[in-house]
Amino acid sequence: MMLRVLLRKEILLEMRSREILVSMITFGAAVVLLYAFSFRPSPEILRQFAPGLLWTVVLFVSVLALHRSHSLEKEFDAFSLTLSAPVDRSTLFLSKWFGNFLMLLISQVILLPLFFLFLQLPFPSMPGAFIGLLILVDLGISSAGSLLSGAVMRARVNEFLLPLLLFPMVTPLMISAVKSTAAVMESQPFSQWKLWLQLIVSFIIVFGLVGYLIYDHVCEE
Amino acid sequence: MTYKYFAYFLSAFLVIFAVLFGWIYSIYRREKELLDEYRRLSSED
Amino acid sequence: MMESFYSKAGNRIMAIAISVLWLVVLYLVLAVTRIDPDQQMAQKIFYYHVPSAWTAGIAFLAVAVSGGFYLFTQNEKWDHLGLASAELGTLFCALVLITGPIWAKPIWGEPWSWEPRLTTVLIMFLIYIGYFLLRQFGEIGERTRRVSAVIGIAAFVNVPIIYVSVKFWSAEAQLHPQPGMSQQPADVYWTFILSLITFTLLFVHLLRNRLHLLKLQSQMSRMRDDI
Amino acid sequence: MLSIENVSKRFGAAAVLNGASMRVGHSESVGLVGKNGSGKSTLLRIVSRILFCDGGSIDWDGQSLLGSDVTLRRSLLYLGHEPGFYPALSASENLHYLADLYGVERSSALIAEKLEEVGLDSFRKGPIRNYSRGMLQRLLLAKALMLQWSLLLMDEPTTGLDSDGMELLSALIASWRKEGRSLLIISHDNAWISAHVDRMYVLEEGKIKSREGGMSAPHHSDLVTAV
Repeated sequence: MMLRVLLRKEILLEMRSREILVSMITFGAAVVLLYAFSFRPSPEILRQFAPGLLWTVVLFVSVLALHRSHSLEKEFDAFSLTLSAPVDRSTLFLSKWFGNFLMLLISQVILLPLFFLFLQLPFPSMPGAFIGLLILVDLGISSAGSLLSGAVMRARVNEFLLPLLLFPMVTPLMISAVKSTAAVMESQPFSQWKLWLQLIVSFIIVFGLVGYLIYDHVCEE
Repeated sequence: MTYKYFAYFLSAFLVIFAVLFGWIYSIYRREKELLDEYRRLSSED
Repeated sequence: MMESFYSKAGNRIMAIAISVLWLVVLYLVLAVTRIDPDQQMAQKIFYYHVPSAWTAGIAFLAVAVSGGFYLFTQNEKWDHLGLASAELGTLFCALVLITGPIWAKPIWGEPWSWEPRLTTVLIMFLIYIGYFLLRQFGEIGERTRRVSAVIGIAAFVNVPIIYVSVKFWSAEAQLHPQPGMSQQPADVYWTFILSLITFTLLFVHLLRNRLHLLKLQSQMSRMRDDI
Repeated sequence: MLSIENVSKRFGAAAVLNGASMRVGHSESVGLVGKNGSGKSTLLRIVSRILFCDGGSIDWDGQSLLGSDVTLRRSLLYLGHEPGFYPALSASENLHYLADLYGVERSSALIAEKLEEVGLDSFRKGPIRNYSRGMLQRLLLAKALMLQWSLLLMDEPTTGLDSDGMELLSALIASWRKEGRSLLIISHDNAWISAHVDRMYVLEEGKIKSREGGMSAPHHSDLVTAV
């Protein structure tokens, strides 16, 4: 119930300002263009690189949403409205998590076609598996990212601390994402990339749980 | 019995030794500074 | 009331005991343990490399545990334990990252390979660099302590996932020796165990030294407050 | 009854609150004054659980407000010195969200009515980012009108208000007092605050000193030195 209220606020805020999605999409498109200009070798080589390029774009873009999701709470001291209300902080974490997840997903709806179009790559032959993977990895990035962005929101240099803490923290997720995306793009059987999927799911569970349990200690003022 | 690769072992050992002693020394210096300041402050009282 | 760490006799004795152990280990490593026919002296880096990794592991566990205790008790001493362990853990992590390539240069022919354990240690090292930057740039206070406790916990629960992922990521690069210690001959085994003990004792000693300094620092800042 | 016992809070090296204790009884209006930076706002934010305290206890009718049980918080309402609304949303959207958070009725007609009561009905739409200080203060009053509460915590409620706004504020405070609700008001304006409270506390060096009076405050010179 309360989760719905909080989530609706996150979405309403974005609908009114549009700053997160606009910045994510323009930045993401710029990176994709840059890749297209810098890597113009033979298509086979690019196809090998594609999963890695794809996930670096996603990770770079996600930092914008993750950072903004907590820094917008600082304007007008708006966070105090939610913090002083009878709201469970764990629910607050879930709302940040799913809110960020939604931003990632929406930005990808636009960025992914651009990625495949500009880099002249064929869309993965198993679209269902590919999209499923995308959803899971987005859930993973936003779980760890929401916790960390909440943690550093009051630090002086939070815009650079966030990627600094986030990138090493999500390396296992990124490795699994790249590996499994490569497998999906080459239409390998599920048994070949089952392990990577398990790793992604355990990452989501671990960080979802840690965030749910200790977000209360993180968010203050 | 030859001591092939001895230089590699020696450099690894010296690095460990230097890093650890550098650390101990830096702690010692910081402690000394604090204690000096403490003595200065308490003698002023 | 404010005294130097080595003014206590117990700490002096401990320092001397560790130094003696250190020399004994060095003697055993140089003169007693057998020489590997292929790797020769380079193999002996192992007696320092593995205990360093082990110490870093204990240290990071200590960071996570004291982080948990700090969140629940708000007692400053847990924060001190967490910070001191994180510093020492990163220090030993650095030793692992330096000695690893020194060994790998002659044996693998190249100093760095994306080998799972090396990679895990490197990632942990990077996470803790972030931890210190947070402590540096966050304001000094309760909030920063709380947040670093959270980072310490998150970093540690991440270790198994990192390890498994890098292990299968570069499965072809698994050159890292996997010695089963119990099958080793007695000279190798006991030298290794003694080195492990020496490093553990050294870690505890350095930790207590650092904690003592942290205590002095917070006493001092209270004193500056009063004046 | 709100009882604050021995609350302490440090920001880095500086102790802002150092064992502050005070009480606000049922249907009582209490003022809290003190110099700039004496920790008045910090104390109010701790009571509202926006900030954590380092030590001490805060109870509402014998139950701790510091735990994770949030249902108790329904009885308290915090009106901060900063607006505490989302600047990108309009006045009615902010109030909608607020009503949902506290689980009270939230029809558009009701919200329009509350906004009219505080004189903001013509600014209902459009983001509040461009509101003046006084308008934001009026919006905070609408917040208090929207919700059911037994204790209102107000931090400098007069900031930016014009003379109409001041009258509105005084009228609202008077009616709330008549209804028997409790108020805890922070202000630097002694003349204004003493007209609206039964009792007054002074916050000095992190501790709270009690001053009797309010309406009949005879210790004006004392208060002036305290401010």
